[in-house]
Amino acid sequence: MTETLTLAKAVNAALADALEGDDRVLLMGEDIGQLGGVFRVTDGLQARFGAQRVIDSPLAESAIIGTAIGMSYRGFRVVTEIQFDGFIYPAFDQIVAQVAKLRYRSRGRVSMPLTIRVPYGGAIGSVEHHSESPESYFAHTAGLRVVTASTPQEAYSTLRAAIASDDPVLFFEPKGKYYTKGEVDRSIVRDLETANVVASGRDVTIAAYGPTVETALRAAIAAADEGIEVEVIDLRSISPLDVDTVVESVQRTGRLVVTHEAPAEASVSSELITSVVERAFSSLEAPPERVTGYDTPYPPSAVEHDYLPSLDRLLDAVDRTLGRRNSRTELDYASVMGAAR
Amino acid sequence: MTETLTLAKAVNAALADALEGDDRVLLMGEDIGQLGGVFRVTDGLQARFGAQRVIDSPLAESAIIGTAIGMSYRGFRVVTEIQFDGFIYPAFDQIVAQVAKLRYRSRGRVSMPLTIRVPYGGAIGSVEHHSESPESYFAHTAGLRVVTASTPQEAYSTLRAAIASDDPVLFFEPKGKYYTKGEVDRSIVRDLETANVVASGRDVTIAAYGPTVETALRAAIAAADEGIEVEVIDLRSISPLDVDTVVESVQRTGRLVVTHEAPAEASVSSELITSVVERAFSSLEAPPERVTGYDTPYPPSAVEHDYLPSLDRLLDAVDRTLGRRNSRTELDYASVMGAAR
Amino acid sequence: MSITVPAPDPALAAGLDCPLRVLDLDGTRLHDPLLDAHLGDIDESALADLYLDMVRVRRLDTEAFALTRQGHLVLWPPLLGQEAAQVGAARSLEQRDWVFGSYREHGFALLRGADMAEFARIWKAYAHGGWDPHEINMAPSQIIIGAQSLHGVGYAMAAKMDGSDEVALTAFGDGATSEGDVNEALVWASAFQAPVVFLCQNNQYAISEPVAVQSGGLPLALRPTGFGIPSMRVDGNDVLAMLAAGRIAVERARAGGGPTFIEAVTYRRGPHTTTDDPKRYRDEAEVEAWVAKDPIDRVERALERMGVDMDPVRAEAKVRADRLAKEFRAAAEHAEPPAAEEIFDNVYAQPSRRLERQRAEHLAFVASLAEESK
Amino acid sequence: MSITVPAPDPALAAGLDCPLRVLDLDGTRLHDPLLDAHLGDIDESALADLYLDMVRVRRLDTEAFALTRQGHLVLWPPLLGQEAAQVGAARSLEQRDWVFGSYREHGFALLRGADMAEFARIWKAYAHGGWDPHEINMAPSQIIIGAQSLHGVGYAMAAKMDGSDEVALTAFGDGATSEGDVNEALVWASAFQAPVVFLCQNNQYAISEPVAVQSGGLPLALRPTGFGIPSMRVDGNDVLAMLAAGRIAVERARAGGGPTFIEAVTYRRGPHTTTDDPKRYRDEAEVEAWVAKDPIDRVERALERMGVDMDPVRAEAKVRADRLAKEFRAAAEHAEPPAAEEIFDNVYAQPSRRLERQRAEHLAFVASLAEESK
Ligand SMILES: Cc1ncc(C[n+]2csc(CCOP(=O)(O)OP(=O)(O)O)c2C)c(N)n1
Ligand SMILES: Cc1ncc(C[n+]2csc(CCOP(=O)(O)OP(=O)(O)O)c2C)c(N)n1
Ligand SMILES: [Mg+2]
Ligand SMILES: [Mg+2]
Repeated sequence: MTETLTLAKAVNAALADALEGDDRVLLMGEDIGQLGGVFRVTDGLQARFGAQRVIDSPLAESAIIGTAIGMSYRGFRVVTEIQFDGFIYPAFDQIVAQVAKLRYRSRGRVSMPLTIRVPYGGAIGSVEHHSESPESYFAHTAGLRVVTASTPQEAYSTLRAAIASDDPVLFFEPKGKYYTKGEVDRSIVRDLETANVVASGRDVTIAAYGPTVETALRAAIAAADEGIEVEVIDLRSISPLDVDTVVESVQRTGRLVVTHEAPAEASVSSELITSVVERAFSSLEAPPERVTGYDTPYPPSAVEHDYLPSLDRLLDAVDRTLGRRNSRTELDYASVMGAAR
Repeated sequence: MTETLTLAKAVNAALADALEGDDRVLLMGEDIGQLGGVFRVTDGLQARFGAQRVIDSPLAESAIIGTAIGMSYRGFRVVTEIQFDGFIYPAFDQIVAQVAKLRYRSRGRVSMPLTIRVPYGGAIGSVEHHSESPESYFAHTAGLRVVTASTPQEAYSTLRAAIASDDPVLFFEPKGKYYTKGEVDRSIVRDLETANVVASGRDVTIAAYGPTVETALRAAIAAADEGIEVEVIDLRSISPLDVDTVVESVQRTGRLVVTHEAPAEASVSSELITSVVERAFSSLEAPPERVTGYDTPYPPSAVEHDYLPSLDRLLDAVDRTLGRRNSRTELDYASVMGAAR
Repeated sequence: MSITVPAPDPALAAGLDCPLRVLDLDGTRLHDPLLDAHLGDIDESALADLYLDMVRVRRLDTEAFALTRQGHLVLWPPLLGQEAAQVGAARSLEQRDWVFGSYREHGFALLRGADMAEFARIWKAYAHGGWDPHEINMAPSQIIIGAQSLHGVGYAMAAKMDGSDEVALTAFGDGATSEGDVNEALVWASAFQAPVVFLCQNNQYAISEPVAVQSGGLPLALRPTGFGIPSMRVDGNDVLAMLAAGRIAVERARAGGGPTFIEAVTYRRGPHTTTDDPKRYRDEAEVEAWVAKDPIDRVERALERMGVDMDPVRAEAKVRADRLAKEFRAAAEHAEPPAAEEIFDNVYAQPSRRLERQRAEHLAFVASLAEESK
Repeated sequence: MSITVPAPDPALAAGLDCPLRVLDLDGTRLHDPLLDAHLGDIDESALADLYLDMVRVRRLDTEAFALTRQGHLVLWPPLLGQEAAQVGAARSLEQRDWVFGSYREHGFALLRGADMAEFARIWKAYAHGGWDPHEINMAPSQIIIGAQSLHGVGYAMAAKMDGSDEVALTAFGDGATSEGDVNEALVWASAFQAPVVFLCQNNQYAISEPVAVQSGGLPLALRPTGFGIPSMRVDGNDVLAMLAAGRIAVERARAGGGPTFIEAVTYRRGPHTTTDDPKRYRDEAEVEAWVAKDPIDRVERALERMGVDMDPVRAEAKVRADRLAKEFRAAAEHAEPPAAEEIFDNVYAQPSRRLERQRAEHLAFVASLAEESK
């Protein structure tokens, strides 16, 4: 049975079903109870499951994660919410030095089946700290699984898998897509490591995740008009990456564009490109391209559309991989780089 | 005039000269005063400059950085110490959301001429959290400069440059090399963005930084025995990377090995390789190789030498880039990967 | 091994049972020995000035709120109801002192002289920062809850190191008291006896969460006492009490007496921000009860009781508030959006080659789009 | 608007002026109404058991210290001088309760039954964790200062949610009180009335920094009172006082009375760790003064005063301590080092393809080295 849900409602449904199905599942975060979250993602859950299982917490991210760790020792599966991407950093130590390491440190004796939900990404016209994409920090951290979703179905199924997993999972929710609707079949089960090929093509591969998957699909449609076949891969898992699927695709297309909203430097796209180069170097017919946020802090949202990956920037990158005329064809770096040298 | 100093003493000398030269320079950190730091790097500085300028702080990393920010508003140039790599995470929010962004946020009106000293790296036989290499997190963060040093001279000159810079700088000190001696000329001035070619060669380029530079140089010597010329680049600046210098080298050698102690995933080596591929794809004769820490938490130090880049692992990677027989020549991945699928 | 704890001076934890107040709801001037000593100079004209300040602050707030509803600003966190807390505290400072506040400190920004045209740009999402911090001695507004408290303490430590008698004030909300940073700020302020004033505006909510979620129902002003920091719990809707408490704290700091914590007990009558729906978590009746404690009405009544003819005062207030509203509206409506290229500015003091490449690529990309659409 | 603060029950902030003590330095049994009520069952034999515990803990510590000097362990953070603080508190718990401590909690580990062979492996850097947490109800030792305090509070919240009367104790040092995490732990414990015991072993130093650097000279036991958490400042070298304080805290927690904070005023007589040189920051005389307050001597004297023939007790203690030392030394000398391949184990519950590739590559590399050296 399928139903039409927004991505936000799909998350809500996954949380409700997890709470319903396992009484060791708990929700904890700021404003998630009475208010139902600033995006209403947890709407109705406290009323339905009680304030003991859907906990409005004090305003302290390190403590949200730190106390959830303590609860995990007692066998709870805590789903914590960090209200916005930009507010996860106070919890960084508890996430990278504790959550990520407790299984390792205890040689498998302590499980941290914690899920950390983080609405992330931009294009929502908001103010500072509300539009960031911090996933690369966590991708660099061994011991964490980092996943995201591009559709309501993926949100539902991936979040269920995250909560069921005995590994700690950061579940990044593309907040700019919260109100996107789609069909959801609650019986579809997904894992935490496999990428989806969401459009097939033989000329260029675009690997995307979360909010950029839709843009990539639009790029595939636009490119098709010019006779270019774009294969689009929804990575789903940001760490570990499903490099196999991307390599298999690149072996066919010979060309790769990786896109995400996060800055490029030492990021998920750096990793994916390097991994593909390591394993499919001889298949590559052009250097892989990145279409990402620039290496600046997230700008004022008045100009965020210049900062974020866009359809046109993706198409331009596709053109670059194909050696077609593109925005950099006549770019003379030497002449424009006065300031930096 | 040169003098022979250990790397630790070179850092001490840089701090002393900075304190001497500018009375707005302050030092702040845990145990840096009376004790002179757990590595004695700040030995004698409190006695010489007073407890007002070499401040033993309470035990709170977020506050060390947060109060240093406040002091920066008043024109101080604060050199903070984080006692060990693994203790920087409680300060993560203040570093990535505050220090890194204040210039941007204020449109250039607020400067953060802060230096954050961090002893990092392994091979010291210590216990958990004392041997990490967290630099990739900061490389991913726009607005920060991230530098390191491989010799006493570089430590002296780079730290002086860091303190003099109006940008916030993370200065990663390779603690495993603190007792390495070298000649130091205090008049040598270095910038914060240029890599050094420390050995020339035309077959393979190894890019290294901090503690791995010495290993890379040893690899160059060992390879020379087999008639292979290795060019070694000491990156010095981890962010931004001096991609130009590496590209120029790879254009000659066609082969690249990148090495650091930090885990590989979404790291500085991912970035460097991706950047080089973007700009020197057609020069590459083999896929670039990484020799890094594995994607696990830092292991118990009894086995750290298996985890860390070693001379043999570097030489093996050099062999791979040259298509020579190497450890993976007969590796059949499919047959060994039962557990993960 | 015995350590003697300083005798609990009532002035060191005043108002815990009942917040300090010197203006009653009906405008009666109440007497409080602690606060009165710091209000000797407040005559009718000084009180009228505070009235003018509050009216202007409120007008700025309501104008901005309306502008947001009309689509001219992207977001606004209203301070309606908190005018006395901000005006009283702000007026206890000198201009040479520094303020480190949150996103709701519009009153401080206005009174310290923030350029309204620049200020409006923050809430249009045209800029992250809205004034020159070094011009008005106020750090950019802070969205990361509590982070600024450490900056305030650091600034105060630096002022002390300089031998200056300048003071830092850091403002934050009730919710912020749960964050590690605010507590570390208390540790450091106490350890270094930093000349800092902690102003906690307890407006009863952190978004939807009533303050009891943070504190378990205890007064927030109790907290600093455990760090050895003197504390006052003040009626935050009483501008005179806030002024006096601020002065006590500022004078203590200037004189080398270290930090003070002020809990201003007040109420956020509007939504958390313009995107919030407070009906989901509180009753209209609760809001009404706080309307009756309005900080501005109270001063009007006090001035009347003092025999002041309010008509010219109100008229003057209206003129000045209108002028401010007009100025702010014009700023909001006509602000120049940033050029996209500004994305690449001010990341580093010393531009990096990496970023200059990205700038060049971006400009080339924009040019290519323009080309195409020709 | 008035909130009533709970009347300051002396039991809620006891010992601030002078730490609570029931055993004087010369072994005299002092009387303290608060503590005595919880020591009714402590006869000669019970006190002798505590003595045995302390002797064993000390012996483990000194043996490990020696083993480090001899190169069998890589590092050791000694607890010499803190035996009473740990034994008293540990013995106030039931085995079903949980402990979340730092790297210096060897006393807790021993008394809760940690396997010594596994324990030794931590300090040989053979393993990060040294016992099965679910077997002895004690989390792996924690090096990140203060982080475990939140884990303890979370565990206690979970126990309460389960309707269990189990209790969590979290132990940390004086330095840890400055970290945001410990303060957030106090906020949460207070807000949720978690059944948790905060044990702060104030051993006067955080590495080289005297406790005054953290607190500005105020007793650390003052801190929790600002969070509404009852607190006791206890002579941490008095095992009976520690036991009684622990029992008060544990009973309160079990009965639904929420958290309690205990500051154990004690002294770290050894270096911070075996790599530290305390001569750089403190006088020998200071150490000597604390030797005179030795926690074990004091109990010996008390037992003697009670008329106990100490010879057999001492003999028994020696036998058991020797046995423990032997067991630990054997463990330290003969522990099996980890296989290098363990680097790749236990990163994930569900192995990842990425890491299995790396494992395969590493094994191939190791094999190739072996090949070469043939
Ligand atoms: C570190 C962090 N966590 C969460 C948020 C989201 N957030 C914004 S305002 C707010 C409530 C703040 O409450 P309070 O401190 O009482 O200040 P008020 O808004 O009432 O003025 C929250 C949770 C944030 N901005 N920063
Ligand atoms: C977050 C963090 N910062 C710094 C350190 C380094 N460090 C290890 S022990 C220590 C002092 C701890 O003092 P205290 O809390 O009093 O405990 P004690 O060692 O005296 O038992 C410090 C600074 C650390 N382990 N973790
Ligand atoms: Mg509030
Ligand atoms: Mg200590």
